[in-house]
Amino acid sequence: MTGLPDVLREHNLTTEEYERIVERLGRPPNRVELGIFSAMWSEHCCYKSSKRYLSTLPTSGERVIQGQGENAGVIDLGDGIALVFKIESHNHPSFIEPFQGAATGVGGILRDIFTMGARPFAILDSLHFGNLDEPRTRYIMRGVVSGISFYGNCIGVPTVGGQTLFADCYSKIPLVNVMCAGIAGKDKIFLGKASGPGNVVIYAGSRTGRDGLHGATMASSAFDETSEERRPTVQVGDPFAEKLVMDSCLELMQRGLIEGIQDMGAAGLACSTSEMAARGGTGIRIDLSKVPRRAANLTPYEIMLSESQERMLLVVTPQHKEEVLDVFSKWGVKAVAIGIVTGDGTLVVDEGTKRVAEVPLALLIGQCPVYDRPTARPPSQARPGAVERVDISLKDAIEALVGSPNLCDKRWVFEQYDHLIGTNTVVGPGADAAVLRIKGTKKAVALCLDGNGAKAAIDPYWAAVSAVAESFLNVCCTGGKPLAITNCLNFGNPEQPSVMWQFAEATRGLKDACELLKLPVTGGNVSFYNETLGESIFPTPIVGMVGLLEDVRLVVRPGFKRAGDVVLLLGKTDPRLDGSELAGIVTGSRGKELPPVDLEAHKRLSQVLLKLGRDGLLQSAHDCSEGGIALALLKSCFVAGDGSWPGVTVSVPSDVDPVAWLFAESPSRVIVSVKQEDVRRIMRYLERQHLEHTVLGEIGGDAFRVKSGHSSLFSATVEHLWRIWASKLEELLAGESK
Amino acid sequence: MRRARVLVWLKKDVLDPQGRTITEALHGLGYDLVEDVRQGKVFDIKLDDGGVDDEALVAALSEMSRRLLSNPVIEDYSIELLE
Amino acid sequence: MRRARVLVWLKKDVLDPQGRTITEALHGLGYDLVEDVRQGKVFDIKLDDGGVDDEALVAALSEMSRRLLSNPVIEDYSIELLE
Amino acid sequence: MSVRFGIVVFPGTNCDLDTKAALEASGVESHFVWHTATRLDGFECVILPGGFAHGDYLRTGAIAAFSPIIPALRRHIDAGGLVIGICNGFQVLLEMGVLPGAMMRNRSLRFICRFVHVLVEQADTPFTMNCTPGQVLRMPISHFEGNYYIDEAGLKSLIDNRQVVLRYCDAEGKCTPESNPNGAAFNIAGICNADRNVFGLMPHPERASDSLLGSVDGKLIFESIAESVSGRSIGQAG
Ligand SMILES: Nc1ncnc2c1ncn2[C@@H]1O[C@H](COP(=O)(O)OP(=O)(O)O)[C@@H](O)[C@H]1O
Ligand SMILES: [Mg+2]
Repeated sequence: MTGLPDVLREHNLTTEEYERIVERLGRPPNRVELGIFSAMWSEHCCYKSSKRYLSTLPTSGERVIQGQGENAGVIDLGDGIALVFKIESHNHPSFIEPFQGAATGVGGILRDIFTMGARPFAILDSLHFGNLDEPRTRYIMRGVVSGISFYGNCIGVPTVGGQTLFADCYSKIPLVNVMCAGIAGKDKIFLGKASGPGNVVIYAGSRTGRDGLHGATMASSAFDETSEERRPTVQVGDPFAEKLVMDSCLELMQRGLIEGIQDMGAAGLACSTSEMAARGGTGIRIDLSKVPRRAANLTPYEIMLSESQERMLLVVTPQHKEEVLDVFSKWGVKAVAIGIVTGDGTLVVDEGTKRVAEVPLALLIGQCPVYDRPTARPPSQARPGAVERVDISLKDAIEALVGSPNLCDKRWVFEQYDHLIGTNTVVGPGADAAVLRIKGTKKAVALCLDGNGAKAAIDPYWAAVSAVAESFLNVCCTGGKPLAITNCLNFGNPEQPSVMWQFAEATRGLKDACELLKLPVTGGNVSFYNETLGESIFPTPIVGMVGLLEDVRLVVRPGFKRAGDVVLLLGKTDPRLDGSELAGIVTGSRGKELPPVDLEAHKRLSQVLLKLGRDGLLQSAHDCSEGGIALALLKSCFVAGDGSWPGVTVSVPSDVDPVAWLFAESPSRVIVSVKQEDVRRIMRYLERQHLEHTVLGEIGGDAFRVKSGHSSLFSATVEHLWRIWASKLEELLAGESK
Repeated sequence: MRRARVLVWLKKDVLDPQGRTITEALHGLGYDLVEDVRQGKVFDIKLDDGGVDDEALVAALSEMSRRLLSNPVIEDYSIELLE
Repeated sequence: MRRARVLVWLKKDVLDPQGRTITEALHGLGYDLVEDVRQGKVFDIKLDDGGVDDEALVAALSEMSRRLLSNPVIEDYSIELLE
Repeated sequence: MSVRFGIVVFPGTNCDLDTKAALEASGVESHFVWHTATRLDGFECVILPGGFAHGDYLRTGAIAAFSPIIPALRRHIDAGGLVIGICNGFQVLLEMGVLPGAMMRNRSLRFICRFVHVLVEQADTPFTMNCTPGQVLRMPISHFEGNYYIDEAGLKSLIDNRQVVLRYCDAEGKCTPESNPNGAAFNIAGICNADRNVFGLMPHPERASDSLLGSVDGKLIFESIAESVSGRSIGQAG
């Protein structure tokens, strides 16, 4: 017999939390109940450390149909169309089993989207890995990418964008954040509510096994030597099953047969039943003996907490029950009635005639603990200071950055993703933001993911502001008007004051940036405890932005188009290398300060960019971010065509250090190319708008040339640089397969 | 020269969507006598053992199976020396 | 209740890119005693034979293997009754 | 005569909606047929679209090749009706034995999604009659198993009978090893049967049927079929 302390440790509950349960319940919980509390009161499910910060984020806006609190956010795109979107992390499962962890991460976020009544139409992924010199990192990366590829490709949703970054701190725990967006009828949104006492509760999808027991609690504690043993049975993704579940659910919604619906994700049945009843202000009673099973001798505890994939919980009226079951059977999806909605505010779990759990929802959902954890600025961050001069030749700097893992071509990743299925992908991976048209309208949606942990490690506040600002600009570069964000906050152990300080700073940055740019935050996800053996990851806030193009024909792309076009830089360059990729690569340190973002100037730049795009004056637009002007120019050359590379000649102002000027990462800058004949008109407009701008040079030839006055500082064919850029990742990933 | 065979299977409690789908397909073809199918991987390995004894060979094969041929998190393996 | 095992291999003259990659990876890990690896599929099948004799069982299994479990254009199969 | 296409949908098929949309853009009427149907009457052309029928478990196309619809498909073929299998549909036709050869994993052992160029080797099929021989088309591929295998005798007979319809090539139309994305024998991207009424190809013409998406070359294929059936020009190329 194990003692109470062991039981609590196993369930990741504190003594105070346990005492609260006993007191409010009026008796000690039985083991099934304890399991349910453990899952629902885990960090992963109840946001106990983050809630007070998340509640500060702006959530309203004229286009918001559904803000935080549901399975996904919903915004209005006009014409009766709504966009449903959300991001999820699957970091811990991807560490344990990269392929299945990432695959089931995709499966989970897809369910969050179609459960709202939307057909998923795009996936984006933000991936962070350790150093590719380590075999284990290569193994994890290969597994994660093929897992996402396997699931997304099979179910038939295009993966259209994302980011792939590397830093040593992610070698113990990779970050796998997946965002999904779907399209729904504005008045056909379904919610995760169990309404109407007397309604029937239906379980649909795969059978229940022992998969992922304790997944939610695992994602709510750090890894240590004993994690190996606490490892849950790994969940295996079955995208084929999910496609049938998705298609059948969408048909049921189309036919108006559903009252409420939610996927079974983290904490499975325990979470979906109690959350649905709590949102509906009702109660719920289920009978576990009706639950379809895959494994023999499952206990009630295991059935309630299993995280078997590809399962949904539905609430339907008794009149519709048979019709609903018929639709599932046509699609070959297992579905059974397992309970009813009650009016008594209680979650009741029976197994046949035996009662196995009975918990008031007001306690389980309404009174889960919320913490105001201590914060403390880490001493290393107390004294900011600028990066010293970076000593490197222009040629070495260019070649180093073009071939650096963070900046090189990510084709090795995204060519494994079907990014074209759906025949909506107007701009796919490799651009600032992906653009997908909405069939039957003139509109298109722009989507992107952004965030930089290495910068957040220097200053979480300004890194969060930058992530919002940069994704905002990415969307504007395509001609899209930014509408809203979702976000995924990946942090270390919140019980450490320094981590909590990072979290507080990052959310403050998100809040300030979103308020000023008038962006509602319609949802997101927090992933704490990204830590192994006491080593935390960089604080890594990731922003998922969605925007709208009213006329898809006016889409702007990042690639240079035509010899003779003039290249302009919009925005102001502060030639300091603080926080820059170049400083990181050359000196091993990005310094202790980030360039701040002037959000007012940022807004002005975005408005100018959108106006130029609407007037059809932009041949190309690409924002300046990691790698500064140099990399932005090169990427516009690299992605220009299919096997042909236009050159460009640029002039560096005579009064600056060329390396610092070309590689500084000051925010709020965009490189555009325009037709010769439009230059004067555009310049006049920019002057009227008081927007700082520089003529950089002209497209032509086949080389990337940098001049200062009449002297040439650098010249190489674009094709030569492209080869370094395009082959780097494949080279780094070569080697034994595990 | 020796030959060895390594079989790799999903662990018992891990979902095997392939096996399930194949079972259903066989039923669809009328093979009702089939109760269940599990699909695994098999590797036939030619070895130049340089005179090592069986025990050492199996040890090497176990190591390969653990490190490369199987994924110990979700799979089990078994080894057989063929000749 | 009976159990049978079906092994499916690429035909000898069909290039097996997976086997080659695994051989190279094993060499990369230092297992120089490995000369060659071929990867195949294995199916373990539980059967409710309803008292049919072995010959009939093997006949049924051959038919399943030919029709579904293997693709005769590129693959060969073999059958083993396990118990 | 109005042309009607049937689009067969297996559980796991996922290019059915895209295919229908592309046909609509070419002015062709089409209808979905669920795999449990047993008749294909009234369709001049039947499309087996791309996707992952039955999850591609076991082997691509293997389980779909035994669907209830398959006998009707064979009757349609025997009666001279047209059939086009795109990507997964091509794999199903190979598993059915209607087209020779088999699909193996891509040489790189990775899934590949990208635009490629293919050379039209045969323009005298109902599927390519609007192309010119030697024309280079740009269309996307998106598959894990597109590495076409056939033994030497089989390949010779394909070539002799002019059944190799599309081959992977570079932008200039040269069929080089570098322009072969998946290791397919003889750079084969698409073949037809000896009677020239069944066509299988790995590239996705439905994804190259709108200039907004980067290519309209795929329309040539749908319009060829429609025209060869109806004997008149429909839709607008380009
Ligand atoms: N970083 C965040 N910013 C804003 N809202 C968040 C954030 N993290 C989580 N939320 C919101 O909290 C709620 C619960 O999220 P979550 O438990 O991840 O949803 P589920 O697991 O059901 O998909 C959601 O409405 C989600 O949008
Ligand atoms: Mg959810």
